[in-house]
Amino acid sequence: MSDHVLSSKMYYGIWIALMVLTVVTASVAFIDLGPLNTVVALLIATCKALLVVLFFMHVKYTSEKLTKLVIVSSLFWLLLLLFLSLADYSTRHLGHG
Amino acid sequence: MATAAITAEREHYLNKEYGIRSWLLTTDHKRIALLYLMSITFFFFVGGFFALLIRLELLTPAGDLVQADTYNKLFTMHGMVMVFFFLIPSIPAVLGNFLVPMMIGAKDLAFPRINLLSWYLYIIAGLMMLHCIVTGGVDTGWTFYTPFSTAFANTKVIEAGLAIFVAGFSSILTGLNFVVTIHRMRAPGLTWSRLPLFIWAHYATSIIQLLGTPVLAITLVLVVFERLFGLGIFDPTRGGDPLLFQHLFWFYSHPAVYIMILPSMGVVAEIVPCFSRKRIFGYKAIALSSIAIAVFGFLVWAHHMFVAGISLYSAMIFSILSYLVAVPSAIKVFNWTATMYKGSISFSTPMLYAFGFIGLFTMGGLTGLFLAALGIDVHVTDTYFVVAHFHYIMVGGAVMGYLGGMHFWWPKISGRMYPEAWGRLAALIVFLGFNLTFFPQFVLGYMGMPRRYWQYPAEFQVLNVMSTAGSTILAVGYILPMVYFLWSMRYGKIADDNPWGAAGLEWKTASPPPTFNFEEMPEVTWEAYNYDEIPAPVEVSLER
Amino acid sequence: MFDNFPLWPARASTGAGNVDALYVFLVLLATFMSVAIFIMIAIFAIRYRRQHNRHAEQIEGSTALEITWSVIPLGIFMVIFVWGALIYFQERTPPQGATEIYVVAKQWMWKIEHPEGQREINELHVPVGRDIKLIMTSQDVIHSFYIPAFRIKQDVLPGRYTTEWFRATKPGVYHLFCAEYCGTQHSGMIGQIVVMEPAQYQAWLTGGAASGSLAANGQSIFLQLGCSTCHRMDTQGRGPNLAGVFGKPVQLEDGRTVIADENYVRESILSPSAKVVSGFKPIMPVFQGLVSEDQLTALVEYVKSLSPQQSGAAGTPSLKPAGTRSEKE
Amino acid sequence: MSDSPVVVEQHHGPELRHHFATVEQQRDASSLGMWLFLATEIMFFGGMFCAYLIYRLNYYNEFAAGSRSLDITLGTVNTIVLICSSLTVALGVRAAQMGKQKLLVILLLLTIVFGFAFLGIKGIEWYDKYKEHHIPGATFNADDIVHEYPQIHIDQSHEQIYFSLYFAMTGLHALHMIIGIGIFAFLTYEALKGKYGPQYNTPIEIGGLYWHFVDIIWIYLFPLLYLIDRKPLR
Repeated sequence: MSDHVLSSKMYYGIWIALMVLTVVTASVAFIDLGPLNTVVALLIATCKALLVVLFFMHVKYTSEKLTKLVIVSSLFWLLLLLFLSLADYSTRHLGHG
Repeated sequence: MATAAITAEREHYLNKEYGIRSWLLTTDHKRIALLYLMSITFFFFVGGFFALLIRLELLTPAGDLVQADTYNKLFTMHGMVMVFFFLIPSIPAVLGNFLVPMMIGAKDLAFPRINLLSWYLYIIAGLMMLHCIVTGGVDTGWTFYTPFSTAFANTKVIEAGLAIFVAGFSSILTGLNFVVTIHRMRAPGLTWSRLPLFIWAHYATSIIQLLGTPVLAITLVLVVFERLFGLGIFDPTRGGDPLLFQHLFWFYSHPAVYIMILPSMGVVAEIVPCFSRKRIFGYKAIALSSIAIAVFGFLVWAHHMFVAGISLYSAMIFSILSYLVAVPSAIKVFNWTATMYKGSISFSTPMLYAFGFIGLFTMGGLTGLFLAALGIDVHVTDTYFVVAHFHYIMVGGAVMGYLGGMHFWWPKISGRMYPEAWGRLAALIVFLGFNLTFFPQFVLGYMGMPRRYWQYPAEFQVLNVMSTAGSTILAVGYILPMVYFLWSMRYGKIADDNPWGAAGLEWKTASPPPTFNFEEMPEVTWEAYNYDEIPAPVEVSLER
Repeated sequence: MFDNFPLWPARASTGAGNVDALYVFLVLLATFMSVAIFIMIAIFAIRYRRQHNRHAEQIEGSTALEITWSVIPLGIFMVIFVWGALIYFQERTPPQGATEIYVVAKQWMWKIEHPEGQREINELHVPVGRDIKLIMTSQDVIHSFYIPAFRIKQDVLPGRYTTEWFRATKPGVYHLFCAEYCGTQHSGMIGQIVVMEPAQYQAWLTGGAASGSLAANGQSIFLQLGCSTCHRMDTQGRGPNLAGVFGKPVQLEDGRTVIADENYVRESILSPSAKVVSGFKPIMPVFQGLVSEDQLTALVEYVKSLSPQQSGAAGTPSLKPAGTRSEKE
Repeated sequence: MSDSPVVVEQHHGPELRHHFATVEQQRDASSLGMWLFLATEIMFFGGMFCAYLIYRLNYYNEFAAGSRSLDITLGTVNTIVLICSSLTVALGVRAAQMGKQKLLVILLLLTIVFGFAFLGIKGIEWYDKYKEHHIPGATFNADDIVHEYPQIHIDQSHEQIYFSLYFAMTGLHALHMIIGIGIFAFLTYEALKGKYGPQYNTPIEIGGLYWHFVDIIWIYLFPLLYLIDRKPLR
């Protein structure tokens, strides 16, 4: 696992990146990008989440494949829930009451 | 528990410490397994009592034994108690708890204190459920369908929901413990391809517990919030969609069926090779099919909703996916059967239960094909056909496997043999009673008798009488083992360390095992189910 | 009431035969498979029972065999899927020109309204040989309209319409059950489907004390509630002219297009601002809680009657353009 | 437990539990356990994300208007507070690894302070909602929102669904924060006793994983709840 200690500079770097992204996402929301607003907001959120997972939670530095497997499979299951539910909701208007 | 006669020579987990504290504060997985055994047995008989009352009410077409409201509470609490307080913890929390560390050559589960915590959570949940039952009960059906449960039922929905929430927490912690233990605590040399199939089955089960249960938890939380604060997420009068509740509910509750049946399949995969003296046929296929069932099981939930008002197209998607999950189940059945080919087959009690399991699970699985077929499902869903189908899976499958496993490992757990003749008799009674109870319900269902009916048209009576008659036989079949298991703890023959000549690490230690399972930590150099290398034992005699 | 064979439900609709055919196929298949497995187990158990002079022969597995018994079932499963899906598609696609009957469910009774104005409770009279489409909604919890003799069932939901259809083939009296648990008297929420010869049915229709057709009822409610002050039969009204609207695509304020089907009309009455027609202001008052399900049914039927060519053939669903949302609730 | 017949007390600290062979095995097990727990947490919040997704697609106007009625300044500040707390947690793990006991305690305390700050700000926001009658239930009233945006069509009951999800999501997130503060209070107590150092810091590490996870949930809740539609109205 994360036996080697990471430098504190890197932690500050990640922190600054997270702060900047927060300000960016709050400001971009006021610009009209059409449907892209949602996309951008979620992309930035995902970038922030990735930074936290990879660096603060040390996933980038772990030799353990299992941790990554756990993360990926839980996200996969979440997407199963979302997409298969949407499969119903997005096709209901096609009729057949 | 154990008597002084045998404890003089050897110390083991049962006689190491005495007193109530040594049990209630234990972190020994074997003792926790016994705590679970006692608590789930209690709930099994509570649920069974409700079942008998239901069957008695249905003896006549008129609603004459109990009031309609009482009847509704009976089937609701029968479902909740049996599903959440018996079936889901049954094999994992009792046999799994006892055996998983031993089968992989570990001293204990990875988190012994969390293991104890999960038993306490179960007990808290159980007490909440009991309190709910004695102070008025709940009448929503175990499915909690909205808006009935949120806006119309005036029974103890919140309490029942919270009880199941807590029980779910307990189930999650058990699953988490198993996954970590299986990954991190295996004995040297015990590679994944050498793991007993019981372990594979529990691994798959744990995946479902970990990823499915939280969705049920949040769904119940939302139902509780809706009742307490009037949120309106599932309330159609305020723009909510009651079908969203059903989607979220079945996302857990369909895979939950596999939480019940997969461990049972694991038990059968241990019993069949042992009593056939054979390596298991197609180890890899059975192992991977457990994982496949765990994954595919999450893709099929809306087949419970074909007439609920979901879109035509999503119904078709879920129907075709439902057939995918049938394939790994079919593989298992064929491979177990093939394992017996050219074996040396013994008719000991555990094997009789395994026969029963294979037969009844096959019928339950095949009638599942009916329900996944859209056109048939429209007619038979919400009728007794469904009731019969899931009892074939959950009682014919899961409970048969559980009883088979209890007999198979009882010598290891208690250090005593149960009376073999009584064991075989009970297995036969359970099999006959079960079929008499539930087979007529398939016919009733196709004739159109809806489920959860307190009174019914007269032409359904003959079949209902058969079913009720069967249920009393079934009750005898379930009480018998409890009686002779208790009897055997004092009077049973002392068991050898390995009375069945079985493979597997749990048989390489003493019966009952010492507190840390092994006197010497094992190292595995052999493949699983090496029955070609183990001599068959002398047949257990039928005396007594 | 029932056939002589008491273990089989009556078969009294055009669709029932199809369901029975697949069911019989599945019963044969399941019996064959179960018996095959049982016989195999029995043969192995007896032929290879434990004897002192014989040892087990070790067989590790056979990939060819395992693939065979995975692929063949999968093939059979796909046949069942297609067969079942075809029946389901048919069951959920009401034919053009079906007679539309409204069903309102409540704890614990079925209220039924014929287009001619006849009202029934827990009874539904229909003629033989005519396509009947049921348009159903619930006032409280989820119910399910189940006619075993027709092999059809559909949950009845609060807050929206669901439909099912049938064509009866045999006169008689058949069970109507509520199949979705709905509270104390769930098992009492039953009734009868009375299938009659067309002539008798006509007599029954005229014999009853009909209070004007459903659409006419709707019209009087329409006037009573003052809808007609805005929804005028010309282009001068503050609301859209409703003539000829039903079943057609409607352009909305926010650019979307929806089909004006039963659920859209229903939603537009209860929650008018949700989908405002392009070019109009959201000034219509909300009628949620002000009109009963019965009145709502009549209003929908009235709006429908303003589009004669659409009436009785409401919105052939498969023709609806993609990308619209009409069943919001 | 310590008087087990098989385990000869090996030369390891008291933190190694009897049933593990090595400290590494124990730490790997704990870490995997926490990751699996986080996986269940994803599915727990996942149920609400699913409800959110479906209602947002159907009731976009109400969701956008509800989102506008939230205080974006407080929301952003709260995001920043949580990010800062994540930094102190990450630095805390590092301090433990390096054996800097004092620094560790300070960083843990800072984390707790940030945690309370977040909850305080959240409380202010909820109180505002209470004053505006935007709490779902009998007293819910969104007239102000309806009047504020005459140009879009807002259904009060659909607006209530937005606020139902808002309170369910932020409420359960806040509950996780409270549990996190409890965990960190315990860790601080243990750290004060000097329990953690380069040899043994697993509790700090897995406690940190939990805290970061709660932070990530907020990272998603912030745009999903506050930033649905902030652009100028047409």
